[in-house]
Amino acid sequence: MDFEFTEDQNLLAETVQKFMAARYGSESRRAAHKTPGTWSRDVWRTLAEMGIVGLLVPAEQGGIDGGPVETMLVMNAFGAGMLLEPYWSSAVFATALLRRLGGPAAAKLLASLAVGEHLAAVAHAEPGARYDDRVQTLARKAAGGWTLSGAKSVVIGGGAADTLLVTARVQGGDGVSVFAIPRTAEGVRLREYPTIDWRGAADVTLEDVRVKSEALLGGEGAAQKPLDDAQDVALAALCADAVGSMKAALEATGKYLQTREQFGQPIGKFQALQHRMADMLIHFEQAKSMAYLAAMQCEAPDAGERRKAMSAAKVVIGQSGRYIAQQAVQLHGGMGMADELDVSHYFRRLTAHELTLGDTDHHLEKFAAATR
Amino acid sequence: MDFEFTEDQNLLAETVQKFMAARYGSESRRAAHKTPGTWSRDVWRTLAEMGIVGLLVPAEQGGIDGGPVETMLVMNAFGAGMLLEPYWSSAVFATALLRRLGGPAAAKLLASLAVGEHLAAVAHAEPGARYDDRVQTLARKAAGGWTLSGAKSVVIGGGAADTLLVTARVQGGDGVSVFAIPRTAEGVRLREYPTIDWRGAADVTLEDVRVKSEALLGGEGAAQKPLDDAQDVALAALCADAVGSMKAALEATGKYLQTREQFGQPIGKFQALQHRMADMLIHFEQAKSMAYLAAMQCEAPDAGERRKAMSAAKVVIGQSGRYIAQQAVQLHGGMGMADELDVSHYFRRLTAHELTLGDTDHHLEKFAAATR
Amino acid sequence: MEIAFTAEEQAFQDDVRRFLARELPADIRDKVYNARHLDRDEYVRWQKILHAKGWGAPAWPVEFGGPGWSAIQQHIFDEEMALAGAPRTVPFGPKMVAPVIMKFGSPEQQKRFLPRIIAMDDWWCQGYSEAGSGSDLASLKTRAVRDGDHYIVSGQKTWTTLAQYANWIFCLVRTRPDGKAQAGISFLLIDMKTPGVSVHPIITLDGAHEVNETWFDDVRVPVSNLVGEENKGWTYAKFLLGHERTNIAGIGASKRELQRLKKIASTETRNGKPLLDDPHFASRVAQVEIDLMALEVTNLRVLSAERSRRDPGAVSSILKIKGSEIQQTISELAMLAAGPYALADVRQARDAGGAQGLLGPAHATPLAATYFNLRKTTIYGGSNEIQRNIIAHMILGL
Amino acid sequence: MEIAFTAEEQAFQDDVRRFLARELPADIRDKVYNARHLDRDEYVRWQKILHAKGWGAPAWPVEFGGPGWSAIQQHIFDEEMALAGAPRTVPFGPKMVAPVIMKFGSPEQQKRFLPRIIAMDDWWCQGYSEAGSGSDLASLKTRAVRDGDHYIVSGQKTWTTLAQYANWIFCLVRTRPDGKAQAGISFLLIDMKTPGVSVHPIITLDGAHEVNETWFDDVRVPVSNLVGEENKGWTYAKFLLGHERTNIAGIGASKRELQRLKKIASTETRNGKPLLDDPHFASRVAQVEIDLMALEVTNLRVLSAERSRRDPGAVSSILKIKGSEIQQTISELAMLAAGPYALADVRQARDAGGAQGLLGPAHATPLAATYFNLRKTTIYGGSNEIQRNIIAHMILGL
Repeated sequence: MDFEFTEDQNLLAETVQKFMAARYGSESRRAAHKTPGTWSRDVWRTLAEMGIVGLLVPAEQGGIDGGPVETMLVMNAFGAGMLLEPYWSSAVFATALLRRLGGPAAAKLLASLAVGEHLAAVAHAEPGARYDDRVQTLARKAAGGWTLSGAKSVVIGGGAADTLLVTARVQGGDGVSVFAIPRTAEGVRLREYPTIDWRGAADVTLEDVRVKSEALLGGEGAAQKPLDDAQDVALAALCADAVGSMKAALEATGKYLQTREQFGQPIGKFQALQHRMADMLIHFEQAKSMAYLAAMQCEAPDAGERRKAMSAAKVVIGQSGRYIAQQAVQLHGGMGMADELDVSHYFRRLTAHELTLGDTDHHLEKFAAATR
Repeated sequence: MDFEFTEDQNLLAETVQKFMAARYGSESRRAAHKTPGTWSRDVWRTLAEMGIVGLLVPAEQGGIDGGPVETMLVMNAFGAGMLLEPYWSSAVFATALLRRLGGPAAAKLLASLAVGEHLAAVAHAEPGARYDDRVQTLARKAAGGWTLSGAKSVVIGGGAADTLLVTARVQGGDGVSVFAIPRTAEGVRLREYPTIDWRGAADVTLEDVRVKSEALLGGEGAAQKPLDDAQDVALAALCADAVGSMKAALEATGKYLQTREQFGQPIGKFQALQHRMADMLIHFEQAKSMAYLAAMQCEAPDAGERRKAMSAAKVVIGQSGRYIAQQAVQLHGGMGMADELDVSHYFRRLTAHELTLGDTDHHLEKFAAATR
Repeated sequence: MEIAFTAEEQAFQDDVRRFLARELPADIRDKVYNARHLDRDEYVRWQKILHAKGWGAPAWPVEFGGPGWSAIQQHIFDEEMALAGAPRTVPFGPKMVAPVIMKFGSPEQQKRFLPRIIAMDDWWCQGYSEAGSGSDLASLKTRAVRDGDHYIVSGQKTWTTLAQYANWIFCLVRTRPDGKAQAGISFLLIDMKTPGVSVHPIITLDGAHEVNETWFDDVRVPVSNLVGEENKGWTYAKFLLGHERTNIAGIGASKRELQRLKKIASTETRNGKPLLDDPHFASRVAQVEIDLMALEVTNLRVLSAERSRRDPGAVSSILKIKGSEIQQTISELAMLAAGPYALADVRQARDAGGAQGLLGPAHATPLAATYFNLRKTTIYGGSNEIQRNIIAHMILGL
Repeated sequence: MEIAFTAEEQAFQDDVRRFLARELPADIRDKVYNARHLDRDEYVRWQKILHAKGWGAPAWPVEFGGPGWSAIQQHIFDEEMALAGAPRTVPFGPKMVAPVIMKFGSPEQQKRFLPRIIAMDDWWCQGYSEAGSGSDLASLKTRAVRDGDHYIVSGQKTWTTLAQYANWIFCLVRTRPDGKAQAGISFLLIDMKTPGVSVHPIITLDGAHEVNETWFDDVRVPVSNLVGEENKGWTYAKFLLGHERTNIAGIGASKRELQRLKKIASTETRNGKPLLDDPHFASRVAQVEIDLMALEVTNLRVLSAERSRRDPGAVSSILKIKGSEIQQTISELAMLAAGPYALADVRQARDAGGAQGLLGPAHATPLAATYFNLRKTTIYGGSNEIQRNIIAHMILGL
């Protein structure tokens, strides 16, 4: 048992933190979100040059073959600095899925992702399915390839993606398959919009979209396990992002309590507010612990243990994120409501996380089912 | 719409409060609970002379024909003074049931209850049934009467009762029936014990207990509605008892905060404790409102509206009682743990209420079902 | 004791319902039902309809144009308005500055301002808070210096709600810089068209422009716009605070929003069933519905006590705390009910012409913004922390 | 980063498990599993078994008879003990007075007391709190006046846990009445058989006799029983407070009680199904299990930081707050799981020979009493309010 980071890991964390401080201040983020859904290809290229975009890509495809702990450290920094670029959706979720699907087409895609010129997004959830795996998008065999029809909703990073990794059922077959579909393919329609935390998402409709045979990644009907595995990697990364935001919101609130004066003293001298901050800290420490656990367990071979750890992590992250976000705003008083202060942005980002990959109730139920 | 009490009601409340203050001090209650399950026939007779025992008995049977509002006022005082006598079980629950069952045998019993020489208890819940209406006790027709067999668990006031109002199913018939069974009947076995708040309860087994025809009260298989109606009257009374205890616990805690000094000042000057007390008061006011509502609605003809109000009341009473009891102990510090202080007794009584006639979760579910 | 309304109260309720069914414009009602922001004109249009009926200011005495209703009638009116989807009353004119003018203003001020308030010919906003003085209001710094028949006002007010629509503002200003903070404050009425007044938008958590900073740069205000006596403004502010707290619990609006939540939760599905039938979610909805039931009774108890002229105590702090918490909980549950669809940002969805452009249901888009917006309810009007202080000091004697 | 134990740690864990399976008496284990109070002899019997194995004081240095374990080994040991149903360590001797004697006591005191502590030949209790000084410990009033080679001690201590079993007590006493409160306190060891010492039971919320008042009526204590220097007792008390906080989270015991809760909830039924399958109840159990998982990782993080000699901060306050809340929640859920059966008072049930006399299941009877008893956990050892003060001051710098 060991909770220490390696020297390389510490170095990675520092590097990303420094990058965020230097290139990604509050001002440039604010400028970006004046044009909703906007992200910077410049920032993306820099992250690619630093090797961060290819963090989870195998060395053979030009990546640096990092693991969940490295991802956690990077996401901590992105959560604290509220990165708007589609890192989580492309460099974590889609990359993890491609890696687990395997095969030459996926390898080729991974290589193009690593250099930062190409982006991908997983298009899995469907209208009305809520947080459940309910795939009704249909793939039919056609001459020299496949024809896909269906709809995908709230595809995070969908607008930025050059390739959509679309889950579908093959007509007459069992199980879920994944198809790599260029966003420019005929019959693909994207409706882009910003999410409540100014990242981008898209609703996608597929109308008789024709793709070649090699668009099918991994075995036909064999994508459920790769998808589950990649989702857990993405979930761990999301937890780490949330913990980064929580820490920053906590620090901002602490600073505000120390400096804001009312009734002739810093409001941090009021015991009721001190205890609120203490509870926020307790929530934060518990969340941090669960982000650690999620990173350590998201690739665990024992599916039952992994399910428990991942759902437990999402529950704690959800509840801690909610408490810290709400109380950070509350303790800032009127200023907490102002878009001008970062604390309102952390509130939005933490709320967005609650609505991603299953909310607290969803995972509380999954956990209960896994421990029964 | 009107939340005022009549002059008579105010007078009744004062009378009972005065009685509790004079005859039922902390000391005499403590003396009583040194012998667990003990209650005083003396106190009972006095309450009978005052007309309180016959509060819900019709005037024709020598009672004063009171209603739920009068019951609420009386139970407020009993909750504040923590009466140990089986008033709720005999003078409220059993009396309300007898009244609703009707007929000459019930009328005779009511008359004997009103004078205070005779007590009754409803024996309804069965082992393993939790808080549900699941009656497996069986009544078979026999020459000139009935033979009953079955088991009843945690019959509140069972040990004090001269007559048990036993719910049973008639063999081959539908629905629930109520039988008046003398505790001395052959085949009746009572195991008495005190409840966690020093009132008495009993587990009852019936082995081929033979009773006469007139032991059946109300129509055969027709007792479900009278039982439901009486349970709602009893539930409203229980809410009022709880509100009385909450008020007293709140006042005791307020007094303690004003007098107990630590770090050179009354601990009531610490803002975190002030806010805790404010939350306790909010809980109390909400609980008081729901006890009012329960009293006003427990005899409402619209079953749906009544179900909603009664279950909502039990939920609020349960949650408020829990919060106030726990925080009253917590704010008293070590002293809150001492049997010597009344606050620990309020804690026990409020806990007992949570476990009676369905707990908070039970009623939350019933409410949700009633509003769907 | 009787929970039901009397026959007279029921008849009144029927009257109000009939009026609302007939007179409330459908376009306004739909906006309210869907939690969309109203325009200035929509507020004014509705107020003029109410005023025409003689119901423009339910709480005002008859002499100033009020309908002469009892506390319970006012409660019934407020609740029916909210349930029907009528716009909330913009409180700054009729509920805030008007009672002060009635009680402390000169006959000239009463004659000049009150008729224009009830007809909404003027839109008022409130100049109390400053950047440095939130909960500690008495530390305010905006100065008013006497210069002949005028005060010269300089300073900045913040959180001036809907100041962008307003042509008048009532302000607390400092007229004596020394001595006890509370003792040097005056209550001033300022025409916002006066040179030197400027309004600067504040964008809030929900992305909306609802509040502002209002700056005063050597603004000349006639001395005739002083309410009551100089340096007595703190007394008037406290009067105002204690006076107009009806409907502080917001029962009617919460009931309407609860219905909306249930509608959403019966449309959305979980594990193939309506979300409202999911035991988890059902119990959360049940919990807030129960809390609201209890608060409604608590509110009625206060009304009843007011009617019988007994002091309901600082109990309005309780109504404020629970009322705001319930509002927040309902809005949060509605957002959670919509699930991933709530991730879409409302402004963009609106730009795309409502939610039609997206795959999700139409009800989903404004939910997160409403949840964000209502975080303000535990902060404004005396934060819930301040309310707990009040309860501890005033009711509990701690 | 690695959550799994190393091969060495696993081997150690196996050792401990084998030992416990072999040596823990079944009668004691059954009492612990059923949350019944242990007798003095049962505690002593088990401690002597541990001591014979060389595991009598896991945290002690080797020189005084400790096994020389790492922090993680101690953690593994504590957890396995709790899961196996071993009695909790009575902390007052080995975990409280012993470290003070090791650090500040004379060689004579070390030789005299430490071997009898590890062998449990002496039973120690703690004389800190007084009726007037709870959270504000430094305001204590028990006096010790020098008289030749003795101190004359007079005063009253309260909340002396299991003093009815103890033959020694360590006390904070006032040896200088003037000056700063903290500066006049000394740390004294008192033989409870000395004339003038008397123990008076306090019955607690749960009806049990676990704590006492201990009175000192002109008790003559040899000066050789003073630890360290006169008037330096506050320093030693603070050292003690900061020193022995391992296992403060009580993870092992909570895991055991969670298992018990699940067992009860799978026996009890609701709507004809096991209660544990009821969505409501299942989610409550899941919630506390998740909180416990998170606290376990937090606890391991602290251990890991201690091993690498980085300061874990005032984080033990976090462990104490969450640990006690989780204990309370589990005990409350267990009581609720038993439903109406939990209404039976445990003492009476015990008098009737366990629960056999009643119709309910055997598991139901002690549940309410355990719930009552554990209310103490958020009060003692520095109430959770005091812990939040510590977090605010020490970690957050407020």
